[in-house]
Amino acid sequence: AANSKITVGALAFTSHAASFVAFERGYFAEAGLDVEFKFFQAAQPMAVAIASGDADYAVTAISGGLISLAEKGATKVIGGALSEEKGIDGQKILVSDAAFKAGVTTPKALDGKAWGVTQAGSSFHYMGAKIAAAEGISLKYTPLQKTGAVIGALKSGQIDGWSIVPHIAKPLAKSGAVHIIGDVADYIPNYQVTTVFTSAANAANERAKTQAFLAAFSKGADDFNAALVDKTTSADEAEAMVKLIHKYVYTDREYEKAKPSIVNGAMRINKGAALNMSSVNDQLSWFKSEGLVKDSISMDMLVDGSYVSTT
Amino acid sequence: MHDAPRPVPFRGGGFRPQRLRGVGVAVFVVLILLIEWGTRAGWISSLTLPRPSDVVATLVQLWKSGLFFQHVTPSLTRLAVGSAMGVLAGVAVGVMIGLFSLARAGLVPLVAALFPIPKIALLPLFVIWFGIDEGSKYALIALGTFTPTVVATFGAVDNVDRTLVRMGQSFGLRWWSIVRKIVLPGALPGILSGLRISLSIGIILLVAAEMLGAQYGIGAYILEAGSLYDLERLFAGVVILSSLGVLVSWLIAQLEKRLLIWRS
Amino acid sequence: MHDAPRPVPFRGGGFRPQRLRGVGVAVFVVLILLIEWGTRAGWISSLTLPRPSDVVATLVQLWKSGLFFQHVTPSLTRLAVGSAMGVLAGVAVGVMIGLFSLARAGLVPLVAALFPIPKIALLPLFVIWFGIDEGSKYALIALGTFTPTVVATFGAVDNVDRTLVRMGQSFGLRWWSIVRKIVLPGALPGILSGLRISLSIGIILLVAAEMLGAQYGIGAYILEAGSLYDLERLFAGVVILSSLGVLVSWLIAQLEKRLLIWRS
Amino acid sequence: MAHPTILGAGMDLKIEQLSHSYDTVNVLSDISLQVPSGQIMCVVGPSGCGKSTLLRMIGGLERPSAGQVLQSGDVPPDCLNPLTFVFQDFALLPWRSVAGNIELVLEDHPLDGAARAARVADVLARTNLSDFAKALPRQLSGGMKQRVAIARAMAVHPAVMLMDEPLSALDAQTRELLIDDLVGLWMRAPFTAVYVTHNLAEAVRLGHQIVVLSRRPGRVREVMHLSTPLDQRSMADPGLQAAQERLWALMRDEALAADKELAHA
Amino acid sequence: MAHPTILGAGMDLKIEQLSHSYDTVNVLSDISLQVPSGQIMCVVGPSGCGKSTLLRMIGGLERPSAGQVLQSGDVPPDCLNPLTFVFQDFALLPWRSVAGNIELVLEDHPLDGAARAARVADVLARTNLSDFAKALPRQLSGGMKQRVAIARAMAVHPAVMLMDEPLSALDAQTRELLIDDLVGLWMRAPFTAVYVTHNLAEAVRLGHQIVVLSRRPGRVREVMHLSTPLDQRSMADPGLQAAQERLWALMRDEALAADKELAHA
Ligand SMILES: Nc1ncnc2c1ncn2[C@@H]1O[C@H](COP(=O)(O)OP(=O)(O)OP(=O)(O)O)[C@@H](O)[C@H]1O
Ligand SMILES: Nc1ncnc2c1ncn2[C@@H]1O[C@H](COP(=O)(O)OP(=O)(O)OP(=O)(O)O)[C@@H](O)[C@H]1O
Ligand SMILES: [Mg+2]
Ligand SMILES: [Mg+2]
Repeated sequence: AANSKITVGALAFTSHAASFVAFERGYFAEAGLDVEFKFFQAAQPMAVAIASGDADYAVTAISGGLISLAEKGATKVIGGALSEEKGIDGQKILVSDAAFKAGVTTPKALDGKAWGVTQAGSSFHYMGAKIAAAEGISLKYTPLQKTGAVIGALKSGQIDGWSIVPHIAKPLAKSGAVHIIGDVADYIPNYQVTTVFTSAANAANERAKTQAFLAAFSKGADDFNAALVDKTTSADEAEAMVKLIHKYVYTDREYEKAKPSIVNGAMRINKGAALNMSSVNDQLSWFKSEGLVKDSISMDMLVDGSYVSTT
Repeated sequence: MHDAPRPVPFRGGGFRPQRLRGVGVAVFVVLILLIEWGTRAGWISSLTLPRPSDVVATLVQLWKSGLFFQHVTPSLTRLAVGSAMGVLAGVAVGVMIGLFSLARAGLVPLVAALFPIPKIALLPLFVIWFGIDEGSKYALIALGTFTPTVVATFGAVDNVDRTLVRMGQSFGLRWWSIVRKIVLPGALPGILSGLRISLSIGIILLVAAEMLGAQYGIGAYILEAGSLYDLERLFAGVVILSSLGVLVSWLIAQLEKRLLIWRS
Repeated sequence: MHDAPRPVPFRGGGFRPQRLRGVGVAVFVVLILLIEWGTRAGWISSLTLPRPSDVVATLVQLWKSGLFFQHVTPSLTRLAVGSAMGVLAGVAVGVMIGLFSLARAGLVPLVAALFPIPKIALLPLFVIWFGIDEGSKYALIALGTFTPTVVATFGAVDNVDRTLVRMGQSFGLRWWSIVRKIVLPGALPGILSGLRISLSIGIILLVAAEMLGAQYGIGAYILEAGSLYDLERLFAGVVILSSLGVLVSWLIAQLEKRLLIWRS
Repeated sequence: MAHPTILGAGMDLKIEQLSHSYDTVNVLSDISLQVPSGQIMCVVGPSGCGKSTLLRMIGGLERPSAGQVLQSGDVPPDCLNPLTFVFQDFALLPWRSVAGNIELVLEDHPLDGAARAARVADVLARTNLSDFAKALPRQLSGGMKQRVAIARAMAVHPAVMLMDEPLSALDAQTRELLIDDLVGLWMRAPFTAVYVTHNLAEAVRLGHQIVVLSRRPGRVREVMHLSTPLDQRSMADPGLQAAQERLWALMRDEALAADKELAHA
Repeated sequence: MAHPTILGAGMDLKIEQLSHSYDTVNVLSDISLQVPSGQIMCVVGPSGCGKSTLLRMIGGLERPSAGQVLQSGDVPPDCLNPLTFVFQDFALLPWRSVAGNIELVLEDHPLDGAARAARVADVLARTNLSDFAKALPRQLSGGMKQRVAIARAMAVHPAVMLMDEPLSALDAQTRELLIDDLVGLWMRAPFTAVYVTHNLAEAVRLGHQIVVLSRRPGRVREVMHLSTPLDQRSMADPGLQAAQERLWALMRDEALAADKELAHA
């Protein structure tokens, strides 16, 4: 696959760092891929863009939209990216100050409270549902479309609870407007948060290109994990990594201000883009049980497991 | 060299649209059948359009499960309350602008500046101002219907025949009598045709209004379907909104027939 | 008992809006000063409204950094291309509806059904149909401007004085001459005033269009500011859109002055 | 039911050195006239010479730039609106029935319901409109609409009727019919009127005095007095024909010039 | 430049047992008439009796339900539109200048630019409009607009002019002026015309024959022939006065009845 042009969809989040690293350090070029990034505001349009052929590869959470598109034969999950892992700072459960003062200090106390989600079938919805199931409580899901709106609603006490990646959760908690009352990892162990996916056509017909992409992506992930997750590299290397990521993430902030957010936001990206099939299966079952996607969809339709190691 | 008498050739007619009943329905039917065929035969991919029969099935399902009313009722309430607020305020402000030079000079530029502001852009603010519940939804629809109503109303007041006003003055009618008995009834046709536009905008804004914190409502239903890329439900919702628009416009036509029998 | 001669009392006047220059500007200035004072004094919380001076500073900053044009140029391009497509198609279809009974019977119900469909609801579909790049943005704005243009155009064609058409026929003018020299110029005022509405809607739709995969553009700028709850930038963007709306409406007024000097 | 009082009893109008300009356009210049009670004064003049403006000033709808309009004599107690207009385009409210249009001008006055209904019925009877009380204006021909407007004017028992080309929106035959009606009304109860018209035939049929205005700025060029009683004037009366020819000779050139004038583009 | 041909040379019109209904409304019933070449036929009748409908049928703008309109005789070769209308409301394109409005009706014919310009200049000169060639309709008074419309009609060198109340939108004085113009034009080059009007004075001034229609459904009640040459007819001519009085006597009751008719609500 020499000099194939590909378009990679991305969000300007630290969780997409593996692609940025692979691009900046030339891993994509070495693999013969001429990569162009296409940035999105949210995960959902990215899935649609893969289906429409506007993007070739992307990394994002499994959403109802992604599954529906897979059911229509448009997209395939081909690998795993971000995972929850015990011991590494993962997604946090937040409550508003008002709810906290009213006694919601544990996830169990969220019973009957308003839980913020962007859209039905988003990962926030899944997390809320899993927490509720584990605690035996019920939540009122409030769709707010954008993470910004969820943050606004949480800060002003118009919703009670939410879950979000640590680099957003921690600064919010520090400001005192919200409180962290738990970890998502406690409720959804080995949660496969984000996956690598592509169009069904790419997965079936462009094997070489897809493999090249995954290989370069994994190399980027390894660098990232070493520098910021496992912290096995020198401080200089970590610094260089943060600088590299800062080119894409928090670009509107000065480096000094952006650095802590980037460092805090570092969660493990699976080695070799390995995919946690049982987590994916659990997510799919949940979507089906909620009636968000058609019952007829199977794991085979959603996942092409032939590219990476699966567990 | 007198020719034989011959009839005068006909050269009139045309340029007067005839009513052709049934063609409208036929176009819809043909279009739907075409899409049905295309989606079944496969030359319209399932990513592009849903199968019309599936959309109908979804609608039937929605109706049977009782969810139809669960979605339509809050939407109608929001539309009714929001546009009632917007239209009433709009008519009041429009009449003021029509009657008082000071109101006109002060408010017209403000309304003109307000008009091209996209309401979705203000959603985050509305949440802070009016909360995440019904308040912000009413406010959004009210704001969206307010500006077109103002523009239509003051245009209608301006268009009231000034000789009727002079007539009122020449008979020594009081200012308030002139406003009530001449200006307002005279502006009614313009206000009603403005209402048509305002309510259409209100319906369109339902989706924007239900972006924030609405679990039920046609807009919320459509948004959810969109985020799940569930085309059947998306189109079912669009069909409902579209029918709502046609219904509202029919209702206004009835209202016009009632209130404006005096028009020739 | 003849009384002494006395002047006839005056009872006319009024009901004719006077132009009061400066009041419009004054209202804006007072409003802005009030908000400035309120935000400084603290009785308007910083969550509710940004400080106007900060908004101005943001605008200045935007200008100086050159980002202003980076955002405005793509938006203007989208508005121009999209609404050119929508308006041209709309005028063509509107004229057809105005001239041909069959087109009227078939297309009017279709347009009426299309009108109340909220364009944001169709965003996911537009990506599939037109791609995520400029295509879907043009298409969205084109669709949004299409329906109001159709309605305005066929209304304008209907309102062309039929005695002028009969005159053309009575002089044996060809059908196409009548359309070109009588119907189209006669419909022009109505089409232009429809253009005003269509372009306002086009501006409003910029935000919706730039919801999808736009890095630059006023709509994208506003959306980003909204999601970060950055009120200064949100209002800066809104001010730009609002000015754009006022500008477009002024341009159409100029166009009307040029093209319609023949109106009394 | 007979009309309760003789219309117009006792009110004279005097126009003193009246001039008027709109911005820079001088419209009327130094007009002095007298309208004796119980007589009809016709005002004729070329287009745009300020006839309507003059009438609006007499009726208090506009303020003259200079000069004044004086009324003297007392107004009968049942007169609700001493100076009452009849307009060229009828000025009927299209959303009110014939009776409703007449009631409109009574509603702001302290009349009880019975008195109001009696007045409406009275004027409808006098203008032969009783059968049309419930009709809407859009159902009426132009002639009938103007009859309703005349009935409305009479309902307030005016001291002076101010009529601005009341027949010029009607077709020629209806005009004939309405002239007869007006003559009939005046014969039964003489009213004071200022009657603006373009139509010289109308002027010689209805005017006790005929005021000829010059082109803009309108000045009084001539005041012609006609003594033939109104009911004895007929279309073919040679005296009136001669008067009409004389008026036309006076005005022809000015009418031509007014016609050829280009509106300020 | 003199006009190239005598207008209307050689074309006669014959209306044979013409009847017409709109849906259920019977408008015209069994009309038979003849319009000899070079003469003006005036049609009078009460409102709504179908005069305009009749004229539209003569001009081929509407198809009669029964009967036919026949033309005989040859059309001069430079005649571009044998049957040419002049409308009550002028029907000028407001966005074209006076000259542009006249050019409009020449543009669809194979005339070269010079011939077209010559025709425009010719008719403008004959109607004294040469100074107004560049004016827009909105700048003109009503009388001037109708002169432009007449010039436009003459530009196609019509065989027959069909005039539907051409003067009734004008004020009385302008009407007088235009009657004089029309008489002048006819005297210099006699044209054939069917002239519909409400105005009996106009009819006796312009008609060689005057057709009186009854109320709807319009039937021919009388055809009056006048032999006084057009240029010798004056406002005060006793013979014409008598003719006018006779017409009015014929029509008065029907005019009254037509006036009182309620429009179908
Ligand atoms: N409100 C106004 N402002 C400015 N000019 C006016 C106004 N009203 C009338 N005029 C001008 O004043 C002149 C006299 O107008 P007016 O209507 O009194 O004439 P008129 O004699 O009634 O004309 P007509 O015979 O056409 O009715 C005209 O030139 C008109 O353009
Ligand atoms: N297109 C039409 N459809 C139905 N009815 C019509 C139509 N045109 C005219 N009429 C009716 O036919 C009758 C005659 O109309 P027409 O205009 O020929 O009368 P007219 O003699 O010219 O009247 P006027 O004196 O008012 O000009 C009227 O009652 C009118 O309402
Ligand atoms: Mg006047
Ligand atoms: Mg007619």
